[in-house]
Amino acid sequence: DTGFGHGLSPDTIYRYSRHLLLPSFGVQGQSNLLKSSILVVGAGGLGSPALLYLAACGVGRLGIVDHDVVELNNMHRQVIHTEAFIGQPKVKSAAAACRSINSSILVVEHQEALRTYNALEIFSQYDIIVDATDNAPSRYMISDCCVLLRKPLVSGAALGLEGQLTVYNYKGGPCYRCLFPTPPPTTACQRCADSGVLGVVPGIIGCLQALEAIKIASAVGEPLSGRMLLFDALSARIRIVKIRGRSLQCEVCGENLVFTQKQFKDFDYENFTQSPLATAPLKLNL
Amino acid sequence: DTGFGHGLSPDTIYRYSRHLLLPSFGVQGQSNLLKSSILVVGAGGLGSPALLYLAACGVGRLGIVDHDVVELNNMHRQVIHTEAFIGQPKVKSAAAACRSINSSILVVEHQEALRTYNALEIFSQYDIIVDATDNAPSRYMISDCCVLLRKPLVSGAALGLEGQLTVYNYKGGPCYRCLFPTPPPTTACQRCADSGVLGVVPGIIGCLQALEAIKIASAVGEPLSGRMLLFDALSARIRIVKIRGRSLQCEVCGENLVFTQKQFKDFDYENFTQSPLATAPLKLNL
Amino acid sequence: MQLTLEFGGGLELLSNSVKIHNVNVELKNGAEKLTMKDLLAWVRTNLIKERPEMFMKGDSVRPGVLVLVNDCDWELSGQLDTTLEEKDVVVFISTLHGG
Amino acid sequence: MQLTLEFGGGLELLSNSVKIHNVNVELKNGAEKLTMKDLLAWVRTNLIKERPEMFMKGDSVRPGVLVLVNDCDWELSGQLDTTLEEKDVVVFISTLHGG
Ligand SMILES: [Zn+2]
Ligand SMILES: [Zn+2]
Repeated sequence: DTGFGHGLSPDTIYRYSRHLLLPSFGVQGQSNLLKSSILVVGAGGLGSPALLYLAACGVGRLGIVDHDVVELNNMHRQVIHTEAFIGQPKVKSAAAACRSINSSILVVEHQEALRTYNALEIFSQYDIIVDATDNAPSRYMISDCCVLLRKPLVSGAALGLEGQLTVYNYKGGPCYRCLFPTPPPTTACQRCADSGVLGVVPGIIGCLQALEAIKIASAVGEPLSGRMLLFDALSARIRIVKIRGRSLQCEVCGENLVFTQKQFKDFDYENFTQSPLATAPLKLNL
Repeated sequence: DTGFGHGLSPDTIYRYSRHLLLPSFGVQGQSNLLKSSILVVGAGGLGSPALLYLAACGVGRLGIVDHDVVELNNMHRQVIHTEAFIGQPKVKSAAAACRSINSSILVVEHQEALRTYNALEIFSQYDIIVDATDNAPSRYMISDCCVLLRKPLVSGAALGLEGQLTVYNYKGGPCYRCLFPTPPPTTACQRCADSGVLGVVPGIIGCLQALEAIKIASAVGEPLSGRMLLFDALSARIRIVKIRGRSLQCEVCGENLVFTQKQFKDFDYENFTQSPLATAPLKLNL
Repeated sequence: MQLTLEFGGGLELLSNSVKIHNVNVELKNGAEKLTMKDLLAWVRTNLIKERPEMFMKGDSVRPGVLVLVNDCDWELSGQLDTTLEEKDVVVFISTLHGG
Repeated sequence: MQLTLEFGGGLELLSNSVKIHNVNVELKNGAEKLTMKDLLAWVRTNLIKERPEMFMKGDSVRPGVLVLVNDCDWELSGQLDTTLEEKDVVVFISTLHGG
């Protein structure tokens, strides 16, 4: 029997043999992965390792949204991009890398900025969303869109020598706004471009995002929902803490479900967070 | 001043600008990295992300030892290799990938099996050793060689859905034999080829190995010495535990320093562990 | 009362870049217990060296700061009314947005 | 005595693939304390369902198994003589070699 009754081709069996050998993952887990679709928003520091591992593991349809181009000062952490792609769209570069390690999956390029006018349409094509962006308004917009479309959201962040990871909107768990109903003051919203990041820190968080997405897609293991991982690279300390559940008062996912797709499309996330959706240019004032 | 007094070229400053912006890393940390040399033993599941991030971050001289060739059933986790390199040496493939993301560092290819007759000579060319191998005799051999040459050893392992990480032989800390003076029974020594591994698990551990190597090379932060990280992917649980210190009775690093380079060269690690240094072919008996 | 206070996500910059503080917080005269509200006031007075508006808003923490008492979100233990006990570990961490 | 026992690195396969066991271990008649030596004998009898030689060797664990009492290597607390207390967490983990 070449497919163990699951219709896997001999090449597929050979490629994923180490997954198939895992009793707790096995043919069922791999079949689930092959049938799943995952969207990674952002092909930067977090998106690079997340995309590499999601492509390698056999996610059937892998989408990438980004509107940036590859720059030399990305290369210290965005390991999916090669120097040959400097000046070219990150989506194109990342998709080429994904295809070069796994030609048997479908990689979909969304070479555009994610905004309220296209987010619903793009997200609706995928089972799971991975937030690999670098700014506060995008994080609110992505979470709200996931709530509206009932998609689980794997959210990672990294800055300096620290990282954070959790899964939102998964099986009755909290959304981003349940935790952060009010945006922080803009002075607290540093991003990588402003204040630096040790390249391997988003590497670690991005890999952990891939793992959480794989667990949800394959229906294996306990996703990090209702819990948050806090990583401190300098001291090599990791905490996994228990966080609040869904809030009945949440303005987006709470009891009074008044937040509509129309409202989403009209919502001004930049004004809400007082922070821009597009990356600011680097200022190096050492 | 283009180099902040540290002789960094404008291109270097631009490439690593996010590192330079980090107050706790900065120009000094980056300068230390650029002057350092790191050897990664094994360009497989652990070595892939470790090499990508060590190349990207600007380790001045990066060595790779491996004697395997790239196979299709590696691709689910060994994300440094592309399908185009199937059948070619992993060292060649991994070195090409490292150079493509950072042409400004020196990548050294050691396309040979690591054995007692060449280990001392290869290791002596590097400041820090990263153990990214997949078998027990290699782990004893690499640790013993690091003790003889007084090199810190960043040791990672992954199997199934679990991973482990620690730093050996660092500033008076324990070596591998201090923890494991007697090899385990061979029936307990499963390796990836025998029993499967979820691809992203070595991804996470390999990234963490890169981080520990970067911390040692840049002299920033507290390396994971005298502590061990235990990772369980399925339940998303991570423990960092305190482990024993250097053992005075250790046969290699203990008080009675009787273990010589001559003895190392003559030591039969396969016989000691009753386990082969070369990877066994895959047996898929589902 | 012996407590361990930790600051992360950039909040450590407000207290001389020190992340972990082992502190001894005295109960106020006549008080029988120490609550998170009391602790925040104590932290504001004793540890925050600059830009207190980056740490607090009103008598609570500013938006975007998670508070964890013994690795558990303070929303689950009563927020400002949470009663602290000897050797508790309280973490203040700012949410990150970078990537 | 209430204890949490965890098995990892493949050792869980010896106890029906269950990683975490919340157990109640009775002190032996006349005994005043429970040591790791007692606990190992108890585990051997009550939890290990197959291939006991993969868990123990003599009256200790086999080579390649790390034992952690409250996240601390048992070599630091007296190995077999370590005295256990109520609610202690004991981890048995086999070292991994894969990559
Ligand atoms: Zn909500
Ligand atoms: Zn030793």
